Amino acid sequence: MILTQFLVLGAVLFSLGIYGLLSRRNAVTVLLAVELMLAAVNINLVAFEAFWNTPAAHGQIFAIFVITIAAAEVGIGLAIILLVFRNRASGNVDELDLLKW
Amino acid sequence: MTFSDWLAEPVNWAFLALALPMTVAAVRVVTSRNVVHAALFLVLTLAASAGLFILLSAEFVAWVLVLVYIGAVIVLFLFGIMITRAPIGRETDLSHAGRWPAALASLAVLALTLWLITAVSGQVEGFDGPLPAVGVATDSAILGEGFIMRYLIPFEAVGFILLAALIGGITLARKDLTPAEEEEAERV
Amino acid sequence: MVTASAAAAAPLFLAAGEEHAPELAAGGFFAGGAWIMLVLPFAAFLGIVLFGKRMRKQGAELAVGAMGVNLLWASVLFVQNMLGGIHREVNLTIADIGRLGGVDLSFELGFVVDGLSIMMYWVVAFVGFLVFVYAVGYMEGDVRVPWFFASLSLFAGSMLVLVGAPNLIQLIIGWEGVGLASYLLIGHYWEQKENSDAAVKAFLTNKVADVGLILGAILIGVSLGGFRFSDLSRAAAEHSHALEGVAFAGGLLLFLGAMGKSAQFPLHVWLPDAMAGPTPVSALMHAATMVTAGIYLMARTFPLYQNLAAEARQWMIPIAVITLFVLGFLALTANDLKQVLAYSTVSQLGYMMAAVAAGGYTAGLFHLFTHAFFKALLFLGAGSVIHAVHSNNMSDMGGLRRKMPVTFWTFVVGSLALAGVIPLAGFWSKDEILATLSHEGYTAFMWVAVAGAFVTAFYMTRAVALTFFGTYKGHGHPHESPRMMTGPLVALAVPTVIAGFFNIPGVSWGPIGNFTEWVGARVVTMGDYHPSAIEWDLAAYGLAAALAGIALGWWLFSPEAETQAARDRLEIPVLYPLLRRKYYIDHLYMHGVVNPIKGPLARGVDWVNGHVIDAAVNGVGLLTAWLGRLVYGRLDQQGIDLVLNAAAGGAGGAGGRLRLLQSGKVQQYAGGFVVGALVLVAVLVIVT
Amino acid sequence: MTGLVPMTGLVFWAELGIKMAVAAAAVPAIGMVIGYAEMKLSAHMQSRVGPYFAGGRYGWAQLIADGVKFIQKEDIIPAEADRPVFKWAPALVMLGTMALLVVIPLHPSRYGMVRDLDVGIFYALAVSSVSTIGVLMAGWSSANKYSMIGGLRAAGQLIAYELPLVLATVGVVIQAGTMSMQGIVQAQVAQSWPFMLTQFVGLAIFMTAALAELTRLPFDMPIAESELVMGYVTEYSGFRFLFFFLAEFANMFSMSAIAVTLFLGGYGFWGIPTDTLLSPLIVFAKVGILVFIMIWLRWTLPRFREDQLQTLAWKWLIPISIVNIIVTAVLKVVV
Repeated sequence: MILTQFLVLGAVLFSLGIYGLLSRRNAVTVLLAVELMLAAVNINLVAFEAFWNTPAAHGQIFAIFVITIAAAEVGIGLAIILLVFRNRASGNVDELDLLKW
Repeated sequence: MTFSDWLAEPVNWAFLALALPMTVAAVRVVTSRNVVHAALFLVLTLAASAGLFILLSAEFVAWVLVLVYIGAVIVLFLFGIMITRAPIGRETDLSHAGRWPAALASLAVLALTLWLITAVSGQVEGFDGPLPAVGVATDSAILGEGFIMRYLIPFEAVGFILLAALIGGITLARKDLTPAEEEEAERV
Repeated sequence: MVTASAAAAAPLFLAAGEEHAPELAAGGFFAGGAWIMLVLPFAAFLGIVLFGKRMRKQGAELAVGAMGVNLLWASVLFVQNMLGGIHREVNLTIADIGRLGGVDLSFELGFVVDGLSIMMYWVVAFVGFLVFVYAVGYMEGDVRVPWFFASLSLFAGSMLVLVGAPNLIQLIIGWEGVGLASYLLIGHYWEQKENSDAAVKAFLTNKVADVGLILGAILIGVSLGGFRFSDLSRAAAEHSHALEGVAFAGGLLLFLGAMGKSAQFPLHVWLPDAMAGPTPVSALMHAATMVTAGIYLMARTFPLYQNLAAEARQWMIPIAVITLFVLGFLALTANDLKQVLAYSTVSQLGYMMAAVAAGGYTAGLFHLFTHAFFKALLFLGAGSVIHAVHSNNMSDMGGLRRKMPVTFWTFVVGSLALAGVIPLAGFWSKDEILATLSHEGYTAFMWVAVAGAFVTAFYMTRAVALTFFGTYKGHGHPHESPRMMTGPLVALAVPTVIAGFFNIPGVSWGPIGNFTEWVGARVVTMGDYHPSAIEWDLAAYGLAAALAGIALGWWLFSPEAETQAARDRLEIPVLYPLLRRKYYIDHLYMHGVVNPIKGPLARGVDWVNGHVIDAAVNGVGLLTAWLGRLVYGRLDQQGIDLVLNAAAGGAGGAGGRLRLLQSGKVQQYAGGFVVGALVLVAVLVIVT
Repeated sequence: MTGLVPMTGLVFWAELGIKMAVAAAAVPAIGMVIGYAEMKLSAHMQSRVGPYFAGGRYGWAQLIADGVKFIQKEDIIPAEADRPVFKWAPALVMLGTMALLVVIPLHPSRYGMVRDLDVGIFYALAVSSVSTIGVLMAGWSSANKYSMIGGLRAAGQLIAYELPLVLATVGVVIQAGTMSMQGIVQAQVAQSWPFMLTQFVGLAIFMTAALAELTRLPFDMPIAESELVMGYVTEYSGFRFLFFFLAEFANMFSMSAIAVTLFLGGYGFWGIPTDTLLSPLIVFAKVGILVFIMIWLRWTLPRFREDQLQTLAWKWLIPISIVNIIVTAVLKVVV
């Protein structure tokens, strides 16, 4: 195994995540795409950790941080979506344009 | 290293066996017409990435991923989907008209990243060599020490963020009761 | 990193002028497990906070139970220490503080078991236990009972942490814990403004003193290289060079801390106001916890004062004597029964402080010991009376001796002990203080102390007469308190009678020794003065003063005299208003500290505002107006307007187009973000 | 230090494959034994006889007959159901169950368990959470209100009780100083008393949470017959139902086995050397006790209300288990 294969895989996943982030209408699916991007980042972090092989395993520690923050982000994100859905009976991001000038 | 050399290594078959379904599942996450299916494909993607972590000897991270993501985050997603709307069958309008610019942007990101990888690969020593750390699982004690010694402050900060998220989630999602309903709730 | 250095300190003795240091044992299981006493009240606190509301007695069981265990534990230690001195010290290094003043300091927790701390453990546990039991009856049906008992446990626990502290840092932790708990308890009935004011007053007054304590701790810690009392004592006993320079300053700063907690003049103002809390709190605060903390600190650091900080003692004795005499007078005019007792506490604290400052370590502690019993007794008795008549004012009382016999008799015993009548506990301890003052050459102060004894006896007689004799002037039908409350009274009356016999000068009780030997078990011997035989002449002066006070009080406030008339007879023109207004000290603080901020300072600021700033502003204004006219006429109308109109038109047109970008759609923004990031990365790559 | 990583060499894979096959085969066997025990025990607790005729005596073959019956039955999929999700849900539940079995130590040798992982207990908790997804999938895809509500209830319940389940094990991990299952058992064997004595709070919380994770009475709101027909399994029949059925009983076994490993000393027992063939029997005996208690509770206690269930988890079990962790950690440092 070499580093490049993981980096390429991460890049592909990250691009797919960006595509989903920009193209999906449903807010939940947008969040799913964000999770995809975070997964790509985690793969990169762990792969780099395996590459540099630091004794303190910084890459893995950061991957765990990312996972934790992602959990918090999903919690808040879903709460917001729930609130929006309750108020507007729609979970589509492109209909949420109250801030439009 | 040529591609056939690479393929001769059995561990790379394992990698392919994980990475190819993973990519397919990731594509389905962002293109599936059904929200629940998208979430379930994300489960597949994450399970495969947990497998990759095990290949990379990051066993603890792999199980954290399973426990936190598959065990909790995705369940939360499904929960959220089912509470907001859970139509069975396909939805026609999951992606909107902006999908072509979005595809363009993501392709640009992909191109830039791949170009960066190739550009850097020549400059870093051992970039094309086998990964040194693979073969011995990282001792979880090292991670534990990392968390409470060197990364203590980020660790506490993350704990604080989780707390804030907890409170925020409750505050956002709870329904404001009318006075009559509140009375009702108190009586129960 | 936590490293345990939990070894029993071998009997480390340095001859501080004395050759025969007693052999001290490390103590057995009970000494090693003394930390349990420190932890139990906190466990009770947590338990009550979490589950108190659901328990039958609202959590009181937990508080009483924890205190009961502590009492048993402390009693075993007490007996062990009687039979042979114990010394053990355990330190756990919790964290490194870092380099301060050229030495590495660390934060340690632990506990110390020696003569002094065992005595304090026992007093806190004994008085605490009885007060807790009493409070179960007293607080029945009150508001927030669980929280009350939780705070009470916190109070006792913090005091034990303070008493058990082997170093200054832990002492400060306990010290602040005591302050916090007292704040909570004094303000227990916070619905009334004056109660929460009293709590704030107590807290703030103590904070002033705490500054001294903390500065002193830092000073001593830095110069000594550590905060441990044992090191401090040893260094002081050796006349350590490191300490010589800072002894005076450090000693005075620590004394400042002690002044706050032990209510020495002029920081005594919080203590009488602290009556706002429920009576059991007052009993605990005045007898075993809180106010004894300052005396304890002085006793713990006694070698410093004894050997190095002699100049500091010259400052301490006058303050203590002022406290004991001048503030005792305030009790004469107080109408509130608890306030009488509060001023008597202040006065008695003055005695203790005077003794310790004069070099009478044993005498001060012995008075602390006996005072704890009879002051707790008096407060609980007062609480019993208040519980019966629903008023704090003695003008609502009178004639209660037949209605509440148990309370009456125990209160009289307590009063006589406080007045110093032979053979009750107060007589012996006060006598030792007089002997110490006399021996150390403070003859004038000794006479003041004798006069103080007269005052004490007088106001206590007054309180007893007004409360229990004459005719009842309140409303309703008072009756004796429940057994839950009279039980502790009787239990406290016993040591009030007999505690004095444990330290009759020159008398030693076979294998168990006497009080002097019990508190003598310390890391270094104290070398203080204590009389070797009863000094009958001094004892006679003290006793005569006390009897004279009682006689005068009885004459003035005899049962036939109605209270108001009796008080009127006492209203000496200048003195009476002075005392009624507490020497105007509260006024002084109000007008001397608070009003300079409110009044003159505000006026000063106003003047500056009106004259300096306004003038400047007006000047600038005038200048600007002139400039404005110039600019408007010449530049604006003729030149700028043209440019501006063009710019505005352009901005309007551009805005009209640009606003299309603000679609409100989050994904378009995200797309912009992605493209922006791409461009940035590309630029970065190209540049590098 | 062990890991999944050094997987080179055919022997390794062959051994692993055989062990996995044994674990997979164990699921139906365990399911049948426990299922039969439940039938008989519940019958006796209600003064009935229970299965009687099948197999001659005591109705011992009842479950086999039931199994054959289930497999023969037509596999009905509702017309409105989301077919792939509906089909995969039981498999996922079963996967979580089987994956749990591989880390239960029966014997100190390397043949005593499939793999001894450095983070064994963590792995067990992680994979046990996978079944949650299966339950949600089943509930959602059935196109049935009852199933849907059952699935939602299950998700809420499983997330809520996942936390005390994980937190309750932390005390043991702190005390043993390792997360390896073998290591935890060895720690108990070495000190010659099980962690049950010090971690009794943890054991109580763990078993309560395990009952809830299994959605068994008194925590069976997701499949409450009187309210939701059968919750998320309403629409299942035939061998897919059998999967759910077996998974529940096999999960009872594996949860109890984990509790035995963590709290009851695993294969250790006073006076009996740990490396004999008795070791697995000791584990099974201890598991049997816990399983019996679970069955007993099921036929004794009434069902909780949904809000009481959440209250129990969030307001009681989680705070208590956190306090337990703090106390254990403090004692570990101090003592």
